[in-house]
Amino acid sequence: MMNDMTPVAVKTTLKDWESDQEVRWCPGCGDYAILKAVQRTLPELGADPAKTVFVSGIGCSSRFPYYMSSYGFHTIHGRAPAFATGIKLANPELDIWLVTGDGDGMSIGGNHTMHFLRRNINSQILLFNNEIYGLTKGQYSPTSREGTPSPTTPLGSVDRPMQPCAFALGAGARFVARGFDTSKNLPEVLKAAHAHQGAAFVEIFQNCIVYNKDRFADFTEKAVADTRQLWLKDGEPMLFNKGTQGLRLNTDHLHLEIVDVVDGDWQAADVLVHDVKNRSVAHMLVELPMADFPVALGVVYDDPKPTYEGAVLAQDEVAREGKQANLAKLFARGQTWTVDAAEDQGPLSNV
Amino acid sequence: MMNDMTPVAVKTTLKDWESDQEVRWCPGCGDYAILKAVQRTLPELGADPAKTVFVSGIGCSSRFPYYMSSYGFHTIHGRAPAFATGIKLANPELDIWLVTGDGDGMSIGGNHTMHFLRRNINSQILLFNNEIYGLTKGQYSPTSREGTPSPTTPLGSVDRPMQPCAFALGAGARFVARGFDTSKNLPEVLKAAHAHQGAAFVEIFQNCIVYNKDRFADFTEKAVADTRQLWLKDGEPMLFNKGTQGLRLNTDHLHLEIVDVVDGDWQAADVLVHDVKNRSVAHMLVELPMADFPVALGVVYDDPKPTYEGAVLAQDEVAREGKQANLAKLFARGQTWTVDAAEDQGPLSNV
Amino acid sequence: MATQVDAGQMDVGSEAGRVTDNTPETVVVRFAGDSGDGMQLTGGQFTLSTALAGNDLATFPDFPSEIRAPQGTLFGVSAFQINFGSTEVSTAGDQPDVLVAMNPAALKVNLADLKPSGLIIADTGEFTKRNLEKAKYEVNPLEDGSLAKWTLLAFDISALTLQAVKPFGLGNKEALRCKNMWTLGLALWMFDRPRQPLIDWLNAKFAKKPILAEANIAALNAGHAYGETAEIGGQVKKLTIEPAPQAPGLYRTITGADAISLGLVAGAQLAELPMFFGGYPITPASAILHNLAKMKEFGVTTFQAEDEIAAIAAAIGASYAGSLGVTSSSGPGIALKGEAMGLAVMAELPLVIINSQRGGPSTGLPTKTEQSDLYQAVYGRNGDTPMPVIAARSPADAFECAIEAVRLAVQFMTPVMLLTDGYIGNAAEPWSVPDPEGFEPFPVSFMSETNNPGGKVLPYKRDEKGVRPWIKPGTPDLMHRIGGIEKAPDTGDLDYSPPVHQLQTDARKAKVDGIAHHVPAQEVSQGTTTGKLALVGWGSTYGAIHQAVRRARAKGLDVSHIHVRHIWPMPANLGDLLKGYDKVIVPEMNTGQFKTVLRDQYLVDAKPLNKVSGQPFTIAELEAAIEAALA
Amino acid sequence: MATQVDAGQMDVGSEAGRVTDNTPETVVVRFAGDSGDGMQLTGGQFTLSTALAGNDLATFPDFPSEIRAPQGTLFGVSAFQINFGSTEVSTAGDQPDVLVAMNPAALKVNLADLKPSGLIIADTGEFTKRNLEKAKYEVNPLEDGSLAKWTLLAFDISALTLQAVKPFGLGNKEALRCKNMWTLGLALWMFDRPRQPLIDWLNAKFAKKPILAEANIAALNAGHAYGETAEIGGQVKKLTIEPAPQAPGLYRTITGADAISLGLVAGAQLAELPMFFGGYPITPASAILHNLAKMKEFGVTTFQAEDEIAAIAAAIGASYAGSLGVTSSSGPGIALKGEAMGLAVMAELPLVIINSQRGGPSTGLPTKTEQSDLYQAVYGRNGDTPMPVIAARSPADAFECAIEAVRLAVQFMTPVMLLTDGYIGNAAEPWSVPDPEGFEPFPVSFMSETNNPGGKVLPYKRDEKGVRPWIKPGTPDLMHRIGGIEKAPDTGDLDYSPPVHQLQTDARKAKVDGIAHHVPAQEVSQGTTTGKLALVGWGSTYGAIHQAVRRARAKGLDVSHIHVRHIWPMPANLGDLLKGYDKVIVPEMNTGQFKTVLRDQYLVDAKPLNKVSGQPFTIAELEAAIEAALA
Ligand SMILES: Cc1ncc(C[n+]2csc(CCOP(=O)(O)OP(=O)(O)O)c2C)c(N)n1
Ligand SMILES: Cc1ncc(C[n+]2csc(CCOP(=O)(O)OP(=O)(O)O)c2C)c(N)n1
Ligand code: SF4
Ligand code: SF4
Ligand SMILES: [Mg+2]
Ligand SMILES: [Mg+2]
Repeated sequence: MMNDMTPVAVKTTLKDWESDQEVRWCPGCGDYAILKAVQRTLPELGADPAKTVFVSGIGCSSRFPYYMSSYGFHTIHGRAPAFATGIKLANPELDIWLVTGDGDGMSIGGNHTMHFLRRNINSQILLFNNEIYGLTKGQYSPTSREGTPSPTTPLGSVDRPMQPCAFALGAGARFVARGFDTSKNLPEVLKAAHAHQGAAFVEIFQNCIVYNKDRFADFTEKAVADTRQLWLKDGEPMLFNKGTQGLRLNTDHLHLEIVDVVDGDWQAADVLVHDVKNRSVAHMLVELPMADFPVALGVVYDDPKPTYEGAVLAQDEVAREGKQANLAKLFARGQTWTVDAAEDQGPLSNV
Repeated sequence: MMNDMTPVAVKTTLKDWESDQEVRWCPGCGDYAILKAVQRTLPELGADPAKTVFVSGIGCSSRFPYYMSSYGFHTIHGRAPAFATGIKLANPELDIWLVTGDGDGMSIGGNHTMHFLRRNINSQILLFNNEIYGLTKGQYSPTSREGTPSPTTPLGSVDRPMQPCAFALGAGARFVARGFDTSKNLPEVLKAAHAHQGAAFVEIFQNCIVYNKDRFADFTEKAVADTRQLWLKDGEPMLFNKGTQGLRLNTDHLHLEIVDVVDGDWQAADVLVHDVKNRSVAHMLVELPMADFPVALGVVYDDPKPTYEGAVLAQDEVAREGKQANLAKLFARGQTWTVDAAEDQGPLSNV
Repeated sequence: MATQVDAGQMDVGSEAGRVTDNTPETVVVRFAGDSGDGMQLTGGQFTLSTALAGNDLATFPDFPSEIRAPQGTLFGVSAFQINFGSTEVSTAGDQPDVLVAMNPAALKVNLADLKPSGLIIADTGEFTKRNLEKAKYEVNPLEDGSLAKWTLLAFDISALTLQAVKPFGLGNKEALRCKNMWTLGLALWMFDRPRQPLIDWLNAKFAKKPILAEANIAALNAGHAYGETAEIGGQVKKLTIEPAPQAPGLYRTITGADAISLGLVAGAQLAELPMFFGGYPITPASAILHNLAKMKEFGVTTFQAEDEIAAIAAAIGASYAGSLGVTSSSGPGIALKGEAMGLAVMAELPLVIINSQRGGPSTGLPTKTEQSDLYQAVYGRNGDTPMPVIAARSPADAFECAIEAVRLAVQFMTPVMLLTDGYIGNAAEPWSVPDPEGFEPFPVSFMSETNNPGGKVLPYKRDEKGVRPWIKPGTPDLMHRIGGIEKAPDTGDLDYSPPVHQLQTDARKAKVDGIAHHVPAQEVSQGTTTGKLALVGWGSTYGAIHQAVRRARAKGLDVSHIHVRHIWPMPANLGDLLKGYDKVIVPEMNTGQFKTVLRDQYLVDAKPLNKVSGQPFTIAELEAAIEAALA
Repeated sequence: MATQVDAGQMDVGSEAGRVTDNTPETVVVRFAGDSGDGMQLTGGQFTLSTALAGNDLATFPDFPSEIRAPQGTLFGVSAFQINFGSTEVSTAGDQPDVLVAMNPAALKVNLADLKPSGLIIADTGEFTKRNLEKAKYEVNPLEDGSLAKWTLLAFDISALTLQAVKPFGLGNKEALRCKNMWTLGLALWMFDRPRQPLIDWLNAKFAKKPILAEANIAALNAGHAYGETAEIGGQVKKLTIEPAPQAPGLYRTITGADAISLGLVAGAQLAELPMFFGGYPITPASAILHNLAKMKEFGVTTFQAEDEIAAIAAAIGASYAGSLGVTSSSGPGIALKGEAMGLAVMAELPLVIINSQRGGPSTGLPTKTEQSDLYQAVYGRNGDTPMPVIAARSPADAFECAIEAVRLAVQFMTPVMLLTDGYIGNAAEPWSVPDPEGFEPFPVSFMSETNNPGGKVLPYKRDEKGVRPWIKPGTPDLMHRIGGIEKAPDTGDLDYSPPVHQLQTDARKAKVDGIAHHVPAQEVSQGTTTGKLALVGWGSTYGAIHQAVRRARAKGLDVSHIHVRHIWPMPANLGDLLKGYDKVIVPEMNTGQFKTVLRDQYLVDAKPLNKVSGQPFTIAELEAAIEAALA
């Protein structure tokens, strides 16, 4: 089948994925941890550096491809999904990783991200969300929380931030997941994204230590991990705080609420079992107010649909079936006539 | 309060809203009906033509402003929300109606639509969804259903269409409604949109009789109206088919399902009561598969939040408070020094 | 010393014919009616019949930007003009000899162009009170004597059509739709054209509704018969336009949009590449996307993107992945692509960008023609971002230009802009169907092994022409990274040190400048290589300049015609060539854009001759300019 | 006849000084270190002290595009150069007399520029094995004699700083942060500058952390004391640079980005308009947005849009609604704005577009300077879309240019492009603080009553200058519709008939061309109005050309300097002026863009002199070119 292009596993190590370029992020930037997580994950996927392409826009995060010893294309601001679309349609065998930032992918590039998700092109989209414009020195971004002071909002931003995962769902994404830079679970999330056939959207909270330092510390710090992180697992109850708390669905008002779990009896507490195919719950999970709830992490939604490139290529194949690429015939399509070489230039014959 | 700029009602008639320009849509186009509905609604709102601005992009639908005797700006393809943002910030007293199409607002202009909704700029966005590019002669659009044959998809389109209202919710819209061109309820929907303080997103199904004829006839036709249209009313049960059927929430799988209502006893049938503030149900309503369900029409979601222009202007005001617009002081900000007129050019004094 | 240049198969001294003369050399007919009257179709079919009759011809479709403007309005008038003759024809003609006016609005809008004493054929059935009002006529012009200086042939085509199709029992509306076939029948009679090809075409078109085929054929025959009968009297005679001398071979008619589509496919095949075409609909560029969407068997993948930026970005992505990336738009859409073009220049990836120019600025005149995007093409990018630009001069020429654009793009690893315009795109002319065997293939060879054994691969190592290798991702061992930031020579590693930027800027410029030596030398299309006056044109003004120069030379005036295909870089000999004329005039459908390039590059006193009305130059306008310059 | 033009307060014959001479006229110092070493801040504070000492000065900050590159790397080096003197200074200087190198990488990257026999001050504490490796030094250059041709002053600034700040008990990292103040202290001693302003500044800056203020002050004092003691020995003497002659008045230092912000605010106030600024961050344009975000009390609303297209669209929307719409970006972002500029031209709305140019193409060299967006500014739009273009030549000049841009925009109802560049934007120079009373206001009057009583309002009725009225939505009875489609004169109703498009295209062109008569005549900035050679510059090359011409004239060479602010349309007298010189050279930091405009418009044989290394011209490069041209 056209669509199933499971590549042969290749043996590599983390080292094989490191390019010879000096890494140019600020010391301490969360990007380093993500880079390592990716470089650690790829060997486990049996990925082939020659068949792997990292595509990015512009931003600190978008420097990513330079540091991978695969193929890489650092394009222009916000348009990486469109470049990736062309690459994938031209060669569906390539494994595409799209690296973008909250500015690159959600501000200038929001529309391409949306249509890329809607079309469902098999690939992994890693959105490094540091809630700030790093590369241009700290302006607020569409994901910055209300009140964020920045050079362009000296008195604090006033627009409501967008929620990348809610946006992705609204755009029709079939895979939505979340992680953060230093999380030990990040490789698992990346693997799930890779396993998903279609566009897999992964929001990675990332610490910009220069312009938005520790913005996510309130849930990423070790000390609060238990109470502030809810790691989702398909088929398992939504528990956190070492299993002493969970999320329950309030069916009257249709929202999620926190319940205490006594003696591990989550059924009694009516804790919801995570179903990665439940779209309604996915909506609720990604819209949970961060202040009042633990942050839902891991694979929020995973319900594959046919990919765009698969459909395009299948249609191309059908269209080509039995047809020959005969230029002479193509040129002569439609009504033609022949001028004979006879001396008097006539008569003409209609062919 | 800055934010509350309820204008004085002005007495007008439908005629007052007709411009002197010949209407240039194809005879029979659904746009005519929408034009009339708008021209009928504005007098009822007490709207003032001098304070009303119609802003549009490019497309058949975007010709709309020419036919209104208000102020109007026919801009460029896809960018109307950005123009509207500038207009509103420059003069928040203006009542902005944004007219766009499924190509203009969802394809090239998706990102601006998204950020406009996220920012929540008080205005009415009318998306004329004819599921086709009318003006450029019939290419498929991002809302065209899978398999749509068109000049650019001679064998049928293969990408999954986007759902404008789902997209709007994902973008953070606080008002989402639906109607269709020839519906007698359209003015009511427009009025609700106008009453909403913030960005009100209205998807209007519109018949492009030339390139996508009767695309919506399966639910807009009089004969099927009862069974195929579900008109939502806040606080009222979701009934259709003359009250003999309704929608119930399946709380196990969290989706909506159709139930029969016997003898009008909808409570017994567990029919859901529409709550325009329930976001989860809104998600479900706009994602209902058209084939299996009646089409949810009317106000789906309406839960206002502060507007962007209100917040910006409030912040501007605070920032200006007690400060004078003194150019001389502004020029001399920072460290300055004075060169004295003394003949020997020195000494200098640091001020 | 001046050398005589071959002016083609031109019969010097021929003049556009007159309708009153039974054997004119060329005749211009304009069909005009309501958008709903099917004038474009009528014109298209008349064109085919004319081509089959062996005449040379050129056409000019002119339609409103409204999809279907309300019936009877002035802005809803659609027209199709054809110039055909027994001699070489290269414009759609200045002024029609015959105007077919299907309603009052069509008459009003088109009358001013009609040649004095020309023939008007009008359908009295449409000159109703309501239609006259819509056309803003206070009195019926067919009756008030205001048409006296023309020959008027007015009769009730509507009624005659209804009568002809009565047997088929169509509804009134459907029956009236056959009016255009009735009119066409009359026209075929007038110019002695066979009806059979049309009858075949109608039978094919309405294969599923034979009743409609029959009705239309009946209308066609009725119109033809009307001409044969006495009813027209002595006003108009049957005219015979002899076949034009044509090289033997297979012919068809072709529009510019068709020609570009075929040229791209041919180019990709010659390069042995699959083609990826990323587009976003816009008038008048969409036709190319529509055409290619139907040519999948040639390894073509088309992609309707969410906007023009995505379209070019996807095309660049496809080129990066080893396809021939192509994108196409018109002015406003090309504007959006500028940033991405810069990336293609910087990354040095092949790409063909087609601009089907239309009237500007801004949304401007979407359905009218203009050449006002030349500045944008040559200069319209940030940074020092040189890019080859080619301009097609006619529908048939567009075919060759498309191949040339592909060739330059892949041989020089560069984006190439191909300029065409709404006039070329929509107009049709006879095309001698080429034999694909006759083309020189230019197969691309991707790098398959490292160019630096023992070291890292060097994706930016230039060859003697300054061109880097093309490496397909997926190729083992050649992994590397590219992007839009300045880079070191050879390795392509990020490097924005001062000497490197100087070196790379110079290298990019030298590569593109060097193309001047890899394109054909500039020829003089008509006239002599030195002399008193040269008209230097580009693009779709070709036909008008050609005829104007022909007429002027026939009068003994010392004027030559140079038509430039390679706008940037220009052929290496062009500067010297231009210096051989006392005067240089540059006729353009803009406010003087190509003249800027010429003056800058060659410091010749090129004088602009500009027209920006959304209409092509007439031959007469150019003749007048020549005479004034030589007076 | 040639007339002598005033060359300012120039002391003809003065030369850049030497560090060994105790009373040089000008001195160039470059501070270089790791991005984390605070070199920009050090340079900025040294600049202030220098300004307070009454010297004229110019600066050139040069920093990496990485936010905070890893410590010690070559690409992480940040530098700040200042040229100051007792005479007029107009460039940051060709070659530093003094190079302060805070680590090995800083030495490596900057050494080549240092003047022969110049002074190196190096911090031995940072010349560790690891740092040497990172800088790709195999041996320590401080020790291998490779610096012999310079004067080397190497000592352990790190240790000396640690020692100085020890009493404050800071951590090692924080303590080392005071190194730059130590160095500054030494520099202040060297050039005999007062420390007090700096001490005040430190106290203010660290008001909330007095311990840091004290530590930094201690470091500053220690560096100063180090100079006073015998430790430096005879290698370097304290230098005194006399104050430069300056007109009396109030002064401050200003960067181009500051100046443009102030100029825009002043322009809006003079026009009596609120300002709406729509921007999207991009280097080096963002600074203007940042500045204006803090000036709300001047009726400024700033809007960080989702992208550049939205930024300009919102600005046009605001102009439509009666504000002064302004937008700003750099090349790649300006590329995205092209389509919307076309709409502003078509709709005839005022708008100011600022391009802070950087190195291109594509992402190019975001933090380096270049003048390569002139083509884009003048020609980079589809259609015939004329738009005025103005270029600032220095930070202080940028202030006036911004006002001029506002004036033209509102008085001619047109978008106006203002070109600046990274060099002007970041560099600082002394600025004579203007008195706002001294400006001529140009208040805008919106139309408040119909211009066509009894009929419909005529929003496109032109006045004698070809300008239409500005009508604010919200005004009773003046409702009308505007847009990007071609329109009838006066009414603005849709109309794309041929004569109307010709008329409107001509009218738009005539309006913009006519601006040539409403801008000051072109002056010769130095030299004579006729002669052997003119250097014609624009933008930030001003200083270098000025000094080169000054030196050449001092040598008796017949060369003049013309600097063009109004790039499009150019001043009405410029063509004639240029014809008065035998030779014209156009130095530009691009591959020859302005020369195209000059050659096209005036047919003068303007020769390009180009540099595209991301670095400004040196005076010496231009001097050499002048000598070659006159040899
Ligand atoms: C067309 C264009 N506009 C603006 C920029 C400047 N720019 C570069 S990156 C960036 C935003 C970066 O933010 P984000 O995507 O969040 O990435 P981060 O640096 O935070 O990783 C901007 C505005 C650009 N390079 N090109
Ligand atoms: C930059 C740009 N790209 C493309 C176009 C061509 N164009 C005009 S309208 C349109 C789409 C119209 O579709 P839609 O928004 O659905 O409006 P409709 O005509 O269906 O009402 C397109 C592609 C344009 N005018 N400008
Ligand atoms: S600016 Fe922020 S995101 Fe960018 S490299 Fe530095 S720490 Fe990372
Ligand atoms: S093309 Fe379709 S949408 Fe456009 S005017 Fe005609 S019917 Fe309406
Ligand atoms: Mg970010
Ligand atoms: Mg549509």
